[in-house]
Amino acid sequence: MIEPDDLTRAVEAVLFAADEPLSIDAIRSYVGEAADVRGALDTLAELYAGRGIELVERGGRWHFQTAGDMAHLLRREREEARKLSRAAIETLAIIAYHEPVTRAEIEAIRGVQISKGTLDVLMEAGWARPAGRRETPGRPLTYATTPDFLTHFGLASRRDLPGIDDLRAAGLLDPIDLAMAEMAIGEGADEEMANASEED
Amino acid sequence: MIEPDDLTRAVEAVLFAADEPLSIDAIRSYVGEAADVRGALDTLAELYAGRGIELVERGGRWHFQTAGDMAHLLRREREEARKLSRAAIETLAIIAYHEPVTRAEIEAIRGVQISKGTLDVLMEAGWARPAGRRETPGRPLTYATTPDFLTHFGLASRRDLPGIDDLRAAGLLDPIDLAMAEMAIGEGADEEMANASEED
Amino acid sequence: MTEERSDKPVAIRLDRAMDSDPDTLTLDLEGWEGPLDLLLALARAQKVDLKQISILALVEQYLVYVEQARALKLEVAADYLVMAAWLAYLKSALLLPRDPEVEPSPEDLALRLQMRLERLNAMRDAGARLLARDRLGRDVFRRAAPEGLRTVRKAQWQAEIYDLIAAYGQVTARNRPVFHVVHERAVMTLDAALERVSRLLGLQVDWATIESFLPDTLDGPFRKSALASSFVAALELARMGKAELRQQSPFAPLYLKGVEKVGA
Repeated sequence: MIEPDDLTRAVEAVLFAADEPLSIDAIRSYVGEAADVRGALDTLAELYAGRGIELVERGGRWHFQTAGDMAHLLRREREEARKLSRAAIETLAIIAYHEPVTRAEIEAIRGVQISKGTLDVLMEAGWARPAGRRETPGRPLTYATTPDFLTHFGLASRRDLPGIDDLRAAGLLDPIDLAMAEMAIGEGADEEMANASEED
Repeated sequence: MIEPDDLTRAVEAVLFAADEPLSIDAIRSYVGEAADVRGALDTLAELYAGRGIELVERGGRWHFQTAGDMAHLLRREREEARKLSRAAIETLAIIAYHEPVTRAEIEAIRGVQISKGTLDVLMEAGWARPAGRRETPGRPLTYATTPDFLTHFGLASRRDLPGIDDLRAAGLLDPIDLAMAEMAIGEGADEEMANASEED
Repeated sequence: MTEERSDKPVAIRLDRAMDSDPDTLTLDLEGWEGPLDLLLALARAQKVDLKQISILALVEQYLVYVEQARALKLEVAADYLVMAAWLAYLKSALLLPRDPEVEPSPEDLALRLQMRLERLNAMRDAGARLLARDRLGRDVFRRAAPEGLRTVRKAQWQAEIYDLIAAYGQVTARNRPVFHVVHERAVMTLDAALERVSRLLGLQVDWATIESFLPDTLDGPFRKSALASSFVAALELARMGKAELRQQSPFAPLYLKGVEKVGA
């Protein structure tokens, strides 16, 4: 068995942490100009042969990648984790704090209209659900949170949500947040159009 | 030499390709529900021991990272993440060692009020979170650390917190008697007066 | 490590303060995070294990410190003075013959004070040790460009509890002043209108305007609600064959008449 010496370890760490393939010169800039990087790369290639990770060279630059025959494990589905849009997270927060709540009430509290897609996303995520009709004119549908909502957010019950006083104490009602929120609302308009698409 | 079998290779590839730490259950969802993932992880940990890359467990989630002694080669000077204020550091330590802990208890230990924003900073960093309410009068909200806290500070679990056993043995982590704290220190003084400024 | 406060003996700070220009005083109570912080710095200056500190000496140092700050006409926040008063009391209680009536005993109080200092000290050290660890993204690194995994579920929506409560905080902060609740309004429900119109139709032989079916009221919003509900009720009755409707032209008065039931 090959015993990785310190240089090999250093090259291994540098390649692992790099955000792009590195040339031998680039590797030297980390591990020392005089280093036998080529020798270390050979040692590493041998160490990783037949493993789940392999060391590969492309056009004089080196990087690690997952072994080709493992690819089927890694892309079983095309979907990616998606972040909730600002509109969706605000809507979810309002539902959680005010449930059962109608769409008109959500809009009154947010001060901005919500698109149909926003509620759809929350229901698709399994965090919101229709919760019967309000017995008022028009009998509007109300919304509430689900048990999955509590599970996802690590809450034993809705009573565990911080109250207004807690929010204030944590600095979440500060004017600075307000200014940021205002900015975000400007962006929010487009976002609504895009039907609560993920942003990052 | 340990000959990595196919499962070990698969677990290695999945962890290597993942962009966040994975629990054993999460790994199973890629390599097969019946797999002995724990055994494969043990094999891998052994394979990587002493190498430039290590397999580590943080709060039940696993990931690869560069070895600690490579820090001098890799440390990125560019943006040293926003520095934490002293208040934030102490608050984080108190939450970690005493969790779940209320704001009043944090203040009792520090002897000053927590300024707005201190908890906010810790929650925004993803290191602290609300952890339900204490079933005492007023039902105060408690705070605890997150899995990301363990990941960031390189702790396998809270038991690995530096010196926690000694502190516990010395009684320094006993529940805080708020009434007693107030009697010993003149906290009754007007809140505005006690604007013991926490600098940021 | 962040702004680690100097642990140099406080006496030096004081001396420097005494013989320097009053404008550049280093004796600065604002530099402390409250009385407990100052006490801890004084205690650490004793250079012994906190378990062995002399509480009496500590009290004395604190009182001198605060006294000098006042002599230099520095503004001393109230909580420092409250602490000073409490420590002065503790000192005298420790020195005078013990009064067995007084609970808790001064020794107990001294012990509790020492315990509080130990607690704070422990957490301060713990924070420093945490920050000195190999931290991810600073000392140790994950792979910078992972291929990424595809989740098995189709769209796994992500959100953190912090995002949720922060969003609510922002919504609340944004709209709180202008958030008003609509009070309950007087409305005539469709059921009520249906019942009323069909009852009145039975008493009416001739064509009559829909307005004549409305209740006598000066309440404008209620009248509007009654008109809307009665109109819908009229349509419903017409659909059931119990009423006829007639209107000469758009926006002209709408007339209603009951249909005589055959064989009734």
